[in-house]
Amino acid sequence: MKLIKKQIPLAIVFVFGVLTLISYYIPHKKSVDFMEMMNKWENIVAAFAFFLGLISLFYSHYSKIARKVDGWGYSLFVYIGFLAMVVPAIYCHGKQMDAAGKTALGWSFSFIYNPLSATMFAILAFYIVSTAYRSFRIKSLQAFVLFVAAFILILGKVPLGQIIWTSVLGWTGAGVDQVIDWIMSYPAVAGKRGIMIGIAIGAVVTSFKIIFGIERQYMGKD
Amino acid sequence: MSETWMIAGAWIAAGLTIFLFSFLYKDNPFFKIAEHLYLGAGMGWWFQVYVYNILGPKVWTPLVVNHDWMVLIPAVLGISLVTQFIPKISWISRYGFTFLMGYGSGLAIPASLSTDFINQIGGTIKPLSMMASMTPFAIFNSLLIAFGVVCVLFYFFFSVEHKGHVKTVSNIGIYFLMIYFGAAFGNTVMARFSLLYGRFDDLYTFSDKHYFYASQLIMLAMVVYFLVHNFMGKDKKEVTEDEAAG
Amino acid sequence: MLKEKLQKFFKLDRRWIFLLLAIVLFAPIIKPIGLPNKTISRDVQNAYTYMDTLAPGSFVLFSLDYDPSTRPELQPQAIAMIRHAFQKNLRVGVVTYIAGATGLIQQAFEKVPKEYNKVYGKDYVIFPYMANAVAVLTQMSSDFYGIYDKDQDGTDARTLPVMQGIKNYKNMALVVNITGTSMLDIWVAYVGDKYKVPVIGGVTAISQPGYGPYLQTGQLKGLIGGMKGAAEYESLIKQPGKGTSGIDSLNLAHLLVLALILTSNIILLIIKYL
Amino acid sequence: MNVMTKNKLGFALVLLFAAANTFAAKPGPAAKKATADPLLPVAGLTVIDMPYDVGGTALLKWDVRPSDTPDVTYQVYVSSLETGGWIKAEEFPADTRTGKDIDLPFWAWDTSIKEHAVKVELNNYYGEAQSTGSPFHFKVTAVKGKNTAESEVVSVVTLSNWFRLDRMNNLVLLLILIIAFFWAVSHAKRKGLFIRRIAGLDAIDEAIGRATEMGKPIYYMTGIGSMSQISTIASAFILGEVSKKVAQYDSQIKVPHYDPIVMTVCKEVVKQSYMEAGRPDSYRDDINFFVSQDQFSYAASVDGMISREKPAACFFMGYFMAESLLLAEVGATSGAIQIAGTDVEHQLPFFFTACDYTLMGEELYAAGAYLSKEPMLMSALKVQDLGKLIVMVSVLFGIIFVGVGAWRHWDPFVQVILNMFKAY
Repeated sequence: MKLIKKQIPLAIVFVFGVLTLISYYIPHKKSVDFMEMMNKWENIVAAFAFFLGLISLFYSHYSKIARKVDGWGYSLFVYIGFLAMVVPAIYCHGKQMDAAGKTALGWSFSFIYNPLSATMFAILAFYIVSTAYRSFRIKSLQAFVLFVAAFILILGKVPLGQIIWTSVLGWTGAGVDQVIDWIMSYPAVAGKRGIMIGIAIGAVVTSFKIIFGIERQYMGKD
Repeated sequence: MSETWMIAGAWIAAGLTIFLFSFLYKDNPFFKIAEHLYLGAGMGWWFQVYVYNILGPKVWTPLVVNHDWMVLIPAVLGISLVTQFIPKISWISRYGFTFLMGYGSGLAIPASLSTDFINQIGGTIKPLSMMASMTPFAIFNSLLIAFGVVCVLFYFFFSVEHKGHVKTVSNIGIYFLMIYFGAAFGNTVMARFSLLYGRFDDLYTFSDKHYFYASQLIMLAMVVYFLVHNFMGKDKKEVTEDEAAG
Repeated sequence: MLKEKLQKFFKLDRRWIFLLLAIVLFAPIIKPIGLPNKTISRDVQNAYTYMDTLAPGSFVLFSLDYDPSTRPELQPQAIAMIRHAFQKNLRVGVVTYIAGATGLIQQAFEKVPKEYNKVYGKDYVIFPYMANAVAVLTQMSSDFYGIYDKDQDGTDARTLPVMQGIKNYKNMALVVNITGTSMLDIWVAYVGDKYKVPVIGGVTAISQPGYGPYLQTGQLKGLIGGMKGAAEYESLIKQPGKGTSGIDSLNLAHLLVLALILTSNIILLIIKYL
Repeated sequence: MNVMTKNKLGFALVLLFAAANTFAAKPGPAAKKATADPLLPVAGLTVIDMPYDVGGTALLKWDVRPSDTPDVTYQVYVSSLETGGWIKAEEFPADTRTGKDIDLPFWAWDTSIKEHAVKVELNNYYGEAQSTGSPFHFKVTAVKGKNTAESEVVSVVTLSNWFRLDRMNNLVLLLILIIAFFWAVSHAKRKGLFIRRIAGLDAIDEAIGRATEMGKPIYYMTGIGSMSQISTIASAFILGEVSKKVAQYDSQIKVPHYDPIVMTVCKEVVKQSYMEAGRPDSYRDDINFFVSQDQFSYAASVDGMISREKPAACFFMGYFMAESLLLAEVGATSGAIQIAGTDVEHQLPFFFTACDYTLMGEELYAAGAYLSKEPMLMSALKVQDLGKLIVMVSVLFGIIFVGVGAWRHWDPFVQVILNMFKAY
């Protein structure tokens, strides 16, 4: 029992990990085909996993409705939203456009899904301002550096800011464009590169731990 | 697409947009409706993407039309995940996700080594290969990057206690991180504002007479709702206001 | 007393900030203010000049590859450039490799051609969305109609007056690619360099700095970056549009952020040292 | 390594020419004699299979001559037929495209400027299937004004190769790290392992304590990554340690998920933690629950939950994109202690400004070792430090060597260093 519950899954990790790893160094057609297949397999597994999520979602909102918990009425909208996308999709076979223009799915996309996601994304604009108001306070030298970098970048991005820079700091001879360019291509790159190298090495070691089965907490016990 | 549908669409889009924005003021039933609708619509959207782009062409067609039985392997691995719902045999789902983890780890190793490791070292030292034709300022800049990278890496040293010189160097590293964070933050502001501008522009479009003043009317309805709500629940108001203000 | 008041301002209900931001972003949409714009940047000027000096009747291929998420920045650029092309009586063909762009292209061509009395099929043509851009771009180098045998309405593309004499890239005077993805790199690498077709790009403000090298080497004839670039182009063709009102909004919003973080720091100083 | 490569190349050449000689015997069309300036056909034309690739690409080489001026153009023709069927594949000025222009490192390629080197990708002209494994013929024409001079015809069969010699630097680095890894893991000892303080992780206790005191839940977000992403794996590990503590304190934790597979894994992880903490009775299956697999609807729903429930603490560990600030700002306003950690470097600024503690990049991966103090994981951290040391040393010496080399114009030496630190 332990074999099929634990050893085989660990073997799967090891085999697929090593095969994927070595095919990076093998240019042969066989290895290219293998990677293509793995890619496809991953897509397919993920697609099935999506149903796992869908069932969980439906089940949890169904039980809210069935048990009539507080605000169960809202759960109905989950189903309405789902049908509003899926029914048109089935009706026009997943195509957003046809010869006559927008299909029903295209309509659902541009008047339901897109406003919702674009608005959620746009709310970030509000949050970025309130975060800036709260956290760009110069309480230490480090906070000062953070503040200055952000301030210059925000100032220099718009024409009005550039005009302000020229009239206040024009005598330095450095345009705000040049300053931004310098920050983005030197000190900021150093910071980013340091993080990236650290991440790369951390990712490699973590992957070793997974492939060689040293870290296996994710499998649970028994 | 007929005109009626366009106008209906405008009303729905304007409504959903304003409902979501109302969360900025405070949580309210309209936001909850939009939120739940979005939950369903989001899953619905991806449902049709998966069905028409993956399950159709990559599973159904190969299996039924081309009899490519290899596809059964990932399909079975995928289905194994669903055993999660039956606690007794939920361990079967391990077959599915261990495959993904193995594949992901195998992919991550060489990719991280090449792009984020070797190439980043190369990128740091390469500018100096122009040494002969560089201005002193350019040399300084290249050295600054190298110095910064080393300092930041010192900050990430785990098995060495950060005191004495190590502490000094890793502190300098923190300053480079701060510059990066500040710059990256400032650099994103414009893109986010543009997005918001886009939403407002849409609302403005929908406020046209052609759409029967969709934006204004919905906006007005929301304001009336909040006024009435505040007026009716005067006693409860204190609490919610304070909490929302945070 | 003052300190207490300031403390209170410090913990300002953030919803006031939200309201302010909404006002400064929304007001210019209703009534563009026309805040002073700095001088036209070199890359936008180059793009304008290149298009402006094309002979009337030249064929310009627009590859409009952006979806609703980058629309606010890129649609104004596209509209300004299309207007310019129509002003100069150039022939316009539109292709796209992003599925989400089709609706936006439709939107752009609903109004603009009418302003210049341009007729579909004679002065401009829109081709349907194609997946797999690299393959399509390579294919087009030998035979344009091998890929696009029909336009978006299903009409045989060869018979359209606008396509007369166009067989491949050699017959095109210019490619304009406006995109929020890496499509511009693909156009430059697979078409611009290989077949010596001039390429002009339009990109978001965030990705703009990355194209510096292409401009230096002349692989790009010009570049329009973000809302600012769109506003500059609009001022060049003397047709203020969404870019101009957009840059007003952005100007004000950025200043608002700066004012807010400055105030919060000044208050911090006063509380600390007074 | 250089010698080995040359041998390999030589071997390939011998093999190919055995096949090619049959065609080489056939003389190419005689060059038209130019009246004034004699334009000679190219000399020393050879063609081989392009090494280290999947196939379908041929590599032509011929000698660089003094007469290769910009006004001379070379045209490369390819054909799959024994006679005729020529297609023009390349055309370029004669003073360009030498061995230097092919982007391969010194250990895999002879970057000689004494030879022209041109790659011809056959699948641009012939089908994918045909371009590997069947014979192709090539000729090169020199063109100057109206004069042309055609070379003899050479032939090759392209192959699918078995090793990316150009990626040797990557492989060597990988092997060093694997050896170090196994050495570290097998020498893991309980004693004498030090790990520096990570403030964000020390705050976990504080956060859980606060939640227990206030009787409010803890929210733990695993991000929008899939289970194959390293940050998600690290996040699942931290979740294990956090939920162990939550179980001990008898506090409450909620884990809303974006990816169903991550949810599956996290259920196992949390269940085991509750068992290890000796509280299997407090474990409920709905600790982990699925929200949505759509980025922003996930953010909208979780925002709604946070603003309604006002959790005492929020954890954001894993892979995050634009929703980072959407979630963290709502958490901050609702008064939660927030601890974030991600390896998406461009989202770090937002977590850093909106959260109380932020694990930056690699710190997220180290968290597992830090929290569990398990010797094996702790010694794996040493490998990470070794990697950073390699970078520091490489950067230091790289800069000195390249700087001095470039200053003194030792070009080949500089190229050697640069090749070593370039990914192919």
